[in-house]
Amino acid sequence: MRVNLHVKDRVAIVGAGMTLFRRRLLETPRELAWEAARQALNEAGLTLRDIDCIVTGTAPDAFDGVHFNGEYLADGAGGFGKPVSRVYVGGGTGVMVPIAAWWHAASGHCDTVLAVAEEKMSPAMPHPQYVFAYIWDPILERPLGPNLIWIFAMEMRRYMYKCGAKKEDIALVSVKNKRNALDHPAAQAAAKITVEDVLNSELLVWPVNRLDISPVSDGAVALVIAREKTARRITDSPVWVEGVGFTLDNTHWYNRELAYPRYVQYAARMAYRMAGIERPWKEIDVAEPYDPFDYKELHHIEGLMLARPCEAWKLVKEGYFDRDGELPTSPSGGLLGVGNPIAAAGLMKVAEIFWQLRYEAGKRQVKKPVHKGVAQAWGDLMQAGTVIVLGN
Amino acid sequence: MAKAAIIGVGWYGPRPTTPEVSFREMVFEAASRAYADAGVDPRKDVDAFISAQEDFWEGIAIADEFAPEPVGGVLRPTFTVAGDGLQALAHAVMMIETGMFDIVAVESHAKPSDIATLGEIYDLALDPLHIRPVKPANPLFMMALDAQAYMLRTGADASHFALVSAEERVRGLNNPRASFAGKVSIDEILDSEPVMDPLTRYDIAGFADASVVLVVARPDLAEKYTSKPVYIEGVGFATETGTGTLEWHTWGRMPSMRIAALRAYSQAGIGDPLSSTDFAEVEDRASPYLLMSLEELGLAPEGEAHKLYERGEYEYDGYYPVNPSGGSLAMGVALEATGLLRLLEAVLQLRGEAGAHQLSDAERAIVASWRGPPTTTSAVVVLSGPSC
Amino acid sequence: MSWWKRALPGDLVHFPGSQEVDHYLYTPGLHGLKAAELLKAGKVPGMLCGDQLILPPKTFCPDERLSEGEVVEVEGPFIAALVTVIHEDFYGRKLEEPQVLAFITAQGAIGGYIGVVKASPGDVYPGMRVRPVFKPEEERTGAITDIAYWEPVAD
Amino acid sequence: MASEGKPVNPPGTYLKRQDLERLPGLIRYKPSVKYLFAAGEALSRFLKGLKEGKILGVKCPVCGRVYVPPRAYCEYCHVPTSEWVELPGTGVVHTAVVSYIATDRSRMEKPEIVGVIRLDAPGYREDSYEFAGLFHKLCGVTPEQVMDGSVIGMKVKPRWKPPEERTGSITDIECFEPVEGGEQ
Repeated sequence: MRVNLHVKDRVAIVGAGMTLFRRRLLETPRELAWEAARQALNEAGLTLRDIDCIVTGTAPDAFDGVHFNGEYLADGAGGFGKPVSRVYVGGGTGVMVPIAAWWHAASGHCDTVLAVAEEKMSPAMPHPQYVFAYIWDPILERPLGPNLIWIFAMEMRRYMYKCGAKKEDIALVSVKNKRNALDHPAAQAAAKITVEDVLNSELLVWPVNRLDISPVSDGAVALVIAREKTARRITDSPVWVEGVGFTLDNTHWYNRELAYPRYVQYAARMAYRMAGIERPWKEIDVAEPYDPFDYKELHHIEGLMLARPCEAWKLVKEGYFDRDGELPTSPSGGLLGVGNPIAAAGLMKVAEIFWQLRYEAGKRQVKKPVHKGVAQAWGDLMQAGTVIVLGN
Repeated sequence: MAKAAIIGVGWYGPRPTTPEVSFREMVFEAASRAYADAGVDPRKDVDAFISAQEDFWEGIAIADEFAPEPVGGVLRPTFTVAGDGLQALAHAVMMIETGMFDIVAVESHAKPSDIATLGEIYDLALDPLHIRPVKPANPLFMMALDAQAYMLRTGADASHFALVSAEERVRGLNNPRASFAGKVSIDEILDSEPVMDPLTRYDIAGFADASVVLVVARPDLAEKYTSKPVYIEGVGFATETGTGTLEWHTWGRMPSMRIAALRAYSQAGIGDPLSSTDFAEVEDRASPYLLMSLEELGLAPEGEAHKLYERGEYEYDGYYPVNPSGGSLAMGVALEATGLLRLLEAVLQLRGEAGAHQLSDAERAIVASWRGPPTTTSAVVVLSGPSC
Repeated sequence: MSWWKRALPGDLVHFPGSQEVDHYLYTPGLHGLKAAELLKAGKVPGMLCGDQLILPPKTFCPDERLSEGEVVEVEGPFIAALVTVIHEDFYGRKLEEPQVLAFITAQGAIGGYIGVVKASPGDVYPGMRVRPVFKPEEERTGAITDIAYWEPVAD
Repeated sequence: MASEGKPVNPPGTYLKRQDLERLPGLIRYKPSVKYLFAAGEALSRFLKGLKEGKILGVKCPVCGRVYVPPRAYCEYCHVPTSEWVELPGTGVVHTAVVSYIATDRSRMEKPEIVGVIRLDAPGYREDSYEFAGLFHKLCGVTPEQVMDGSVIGMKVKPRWKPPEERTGSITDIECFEPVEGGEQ
């Protein structure tokens, strides 16, 4: 990858807002976008008049049950007579949204950008799992009657085999994240649980039990992003977008090794290079790796090069990734604890790093001083990696 | 100062049906041609890849899963814009302007022939609370309401729409990519069965399968790759309001196109588009939108487009040719690839490669697209050719 | 593009697929809950953003603060500002009976309702006055479909 | 209290399942979203091969990779693929899991074992990361073998449906089953 480090303009996040994450919300998808957008604007002390462009994210459309879902949400995200576009890379969308917002601003096309991610999974009946059947290849995979969880389970099984991790080692991630979420005011699945609770919860697809998985959620998150000069006018504590990276691997996930997410590593390398980070395991102070499943956090910690391949599960045991640990991961509570409205969940992670770097996370604030943080999301058929590095 | 340059184009189709290829194979063919045209190796030279597509068009939830392989974007920065291809192009321009990307590939494709319930998918685009439950008998009704509002505002009548439809469909006979072209008279159109008053089936474009791939580069690198770069001087896009508030749309107008055009013109340093550009490819998935586009783009004075059109000002050899390709009425609507198909036509004109419908004077052009009912998003690009 | 292409008749497969769920349940949203009370009472809901009446209510106003609107009853008069007669469906099949579909607004309002007007296609024109005809009270659910149709009002 | 922390009072109105069903103004909608996907040249030939009891792959002329399932192009070299090859069908299990739930998340009466099979591809330039392979069901192995890990690396072969029942679908292979005496 050729990456020119001389980016024209520095870009910062100056405000964030979000709705509750819940299994079923009364609000329509566009109302969710509206509530999050309004919160972010209020936090930044701005109105729509101050916003030049809007980037939205949501995926897949069959959850909300609306074709052209981006168009449907546009007005909720403040898109009245403005440049609005929607980007998506499946579950990676949440972090792709601020990445696209970054180039809206860094290119000089827009001074301020409202970045909004929304997902409403609950309209799909009788169960949102239905929709996940359609992420599979229509000719080669759907005839086998797959369930979304199969794919994760297969990856987790491979990780366990390659790395020697056991179910109880991996369950520790769920315990940690659900505990962290107890301090998150928007959290849906916060809980004080034990490894035994995870192992004794309903067995879905061995090795995956119900408490290994994040819940089905509705919700929206929004950020306000601005170019340097404007950002400094808006706030004394802008949080800089220092690096962005994104990568898509091939569609044929069963033609490659599943134990290591090279697509996350490629995306991370791109983002670190732009941010001038050479030793992420030392330079990153706080991380929000994508955790729709507990083993996924480990997988992604390794992909982000915050731990060596096959070592993340050992470090979890030592409390290395706890909120008061060496390198806190998912201090928000992550998808496992806060909830997983697909696109919005990824943006929630970016919002968490923003709040952490502003020391505004309240009880969730990590113990150590923080200068640089990374948020990451992942999606599609185990192929998308999106990474953003922030600094204060 | 150009913002970016198009150094290669490739396409497959457009045709009403393409059973011989999967959508992936179609994209691969278009991509291969584009990379050959630009003289680049996608695996080494291209820094990022953008695909423009929508889940329900593709039949796949999170359809971007299938984006990387055929376009050469495996294990590279690749992502999807849910919008018309011109919006994806706008992202490419912005990415290049950050200074972080030198070459970006833009892809969009459409396979409406794979969709068994296209009409019902259009139903799904209608607001689920206020419009869909009313059960409009044709989900494209927005086109008829816009047409009527345009008539009420300007005094145009159905014969003006018929004139546009006849003109475009005849013009397409010179374009090998125009499957819906043919000789048809205004009277035939006016006498034909109405679909939704005041529109007949001649006034509404058909659907086509197509794939278009562009290779976009930093402007100062363009001449390293090609002797015929086409420069992007300005690009704008805008949304009027969401489809969740379609009822708030200003009927008979396309405010999003005006906003998009003003952004693109200001970047290109254009005051009067009529005197600073030579031709335009504009939105026409229903004939009234061509007239509306002319006004929103500043190519016709307020309320006058139909009169100027009648006078022949926008004919192939008129004062300012509009849609020399025959437009979507002749080529078909290729879902999110529609804007790129029209951009392709403009690029070929600017490079002097348009063949039988080559304009004699084609140095600077405007391309405008709209995503179609019930959306209110438009994108506008200002291009200049190698000789400009 | 591959050298082995040949496409003999019968060689090419078309594979059926779908992207359906059993059904969707769309929640009415914040404004919808309030609008539902009006609809059930046989009244047409609208939204006040400051002094401006906006149809239909959509919770938030198109203003710079994205402020919350107030759901109110709209008494009319209602005007079918734009009217089309639909003769064919999306697939070009002729409808058994043409459908009169209109954009219906109220005096002084921004926006309006998309609604079916029960009238003979020859008798409709843009700008005609219409009024809502509600379903019988016991059949109403608080949804927009509580308005069974709109009908012309003699001038 | 220094600060409660952000976000402050996140909005949202939670509904219980039974309250959802009773909401005034609720809209119920049954979508109709159907397709007829053109499989294209490469997959059409692959599906035809399945009907004949063959697993076909296609080779990249540049890097030598064998693609199963086949594609018309090499995704790493971005060139058209050239030569078709028939694979023996045997392979080893790359990963496997035991599913107790169906597509719609309802519980299955009998658990199903599915996994990834890394296929033997003679002449294939082996790579530790990429390989010819299929996603499919496994039979003749127990959930315990999946759980204790002994299934990974197990040598397997396709169990074909009888020729008259094949339709040119991935399900023409019923499942992959262990090769006799071929464990590890």
